[in-house]
Amino acid sequence: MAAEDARVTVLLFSVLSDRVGQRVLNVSLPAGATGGSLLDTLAEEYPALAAYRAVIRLAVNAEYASEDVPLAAGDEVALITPVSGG
Amino acid sequence: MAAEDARVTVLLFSVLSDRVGQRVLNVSLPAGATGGSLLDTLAEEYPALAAYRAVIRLAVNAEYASEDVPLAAGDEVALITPVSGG
Amino acid sequence: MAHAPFYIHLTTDPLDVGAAFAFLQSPAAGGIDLFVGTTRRWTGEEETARLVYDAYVPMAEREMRRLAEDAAARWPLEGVYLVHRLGEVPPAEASVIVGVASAHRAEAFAACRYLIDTLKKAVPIWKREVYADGREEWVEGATPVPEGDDRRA
Amino acid sequence: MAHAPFYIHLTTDPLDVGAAFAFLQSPAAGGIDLFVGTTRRWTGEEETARLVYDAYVPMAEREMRRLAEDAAARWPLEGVYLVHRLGEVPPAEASVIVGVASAHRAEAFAACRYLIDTLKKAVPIWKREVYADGREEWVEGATPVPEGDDRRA
Repeated sequence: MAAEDARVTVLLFSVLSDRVGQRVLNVSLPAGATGGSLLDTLAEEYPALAAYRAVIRLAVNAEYASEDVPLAAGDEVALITPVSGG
Repeated sequence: MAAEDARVTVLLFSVLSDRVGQRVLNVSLPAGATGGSLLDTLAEEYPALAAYRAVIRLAVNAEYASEDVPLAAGDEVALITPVSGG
Repeated sequence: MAHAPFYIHLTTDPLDVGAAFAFLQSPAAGGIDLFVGTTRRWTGEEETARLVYDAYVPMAEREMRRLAEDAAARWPLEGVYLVHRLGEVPPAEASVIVGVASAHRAEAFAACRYLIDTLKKAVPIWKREVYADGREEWVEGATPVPEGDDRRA
Repeated sequence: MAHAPFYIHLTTDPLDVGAAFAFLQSPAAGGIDLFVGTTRRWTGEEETARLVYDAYVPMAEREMRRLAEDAAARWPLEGVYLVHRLGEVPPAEASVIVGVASAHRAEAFAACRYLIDTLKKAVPIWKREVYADGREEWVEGATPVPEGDDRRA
């Protein structure tokens, strides 16, 4: 791992965790990574995620965030597909 | 009591029963009496009722009725002041 | 439906919100709205010690049943629960429970709101405020509108 | 107020509507509205055996608290109770309770409706339908709208 790499935790729920078969991914990101670049990386590695890319909203450390959010080591990034509570 | 007289039961609630001091009145009515003529009779006998005459609605045998409702022996007539349940 | 769709009652006992929900539970329902009216201690600077309710009981129950039928004719309902307490109701305790079950929440909310609004206008029940300083007065209420008139409006 | 004004919780246990009412009781309240979402067995010809709820728990609780704060800023409320069940919820059982206490009923109804509508759009909770014939699917939901965006709308 390069010194500039940052490890983030990616949380999957609902249909995404079913499709990927995991609820937690540990991902190493290059310096300057954003939420959007993380989604691009994940969509390449997990084709199941690519199909949902357009409807995924990001949350970083349990707060909704836009795709240009910069990511730092230790961040917890959740991939939120359309919610259906209630 | 003349043969044409009809006895009805008049029910009072809330402020009317407080003012009159009774919850039930037994009233003898002449033939052809209506709800309105009953109210006139009662207003003469019980000045406390006269003050509420304008806001009293009648119910005969537990159904709302207009003042021209004809009354018959055995009817139960309730004097309904503005309601405040809930 | 496993149980009767309407529960209409007047009682001097404390009301039970859990029982209201249990009555309304149904596999056909997706949303249940329960409105509970409670005695409020303060109205501006006036302190209420308790409310005391009087009713023309058989007519009130009949009118409440009519309201339930009317609501069920207006909205697709799976159950209606209408219970009013009589006698003394201390602060924070429930005087009325209006509960409605429907497949969807919009109908449950609309019917519940309609029922409490109409109950307050049409059902022969009266409340007396007993204030903390000992004064008492019957609450000036709504001129009763028979629910049938409402229907024609 | 005798108790904290907000109760926010996620749980796999059955929900208790009586406890929700007890939490919201207050001498400052005149009206309490409780909305309870329940599992509906039938949607058209589809028979649901149960719903199964997943959530991003810490974020969901944080968003629910934010919704409660937002509602309390919009309406004069005396208490907010927001509890969502997770895991399996069989037909007729409660998946969510939204309860609001206010001095008057109009505010209680408005805030309760706002809270359930916004919860369904903004809180990271998902439901899976398990049908009687064994098929399962995650329910296509609302694209999450952060409650902060709602506030600016």
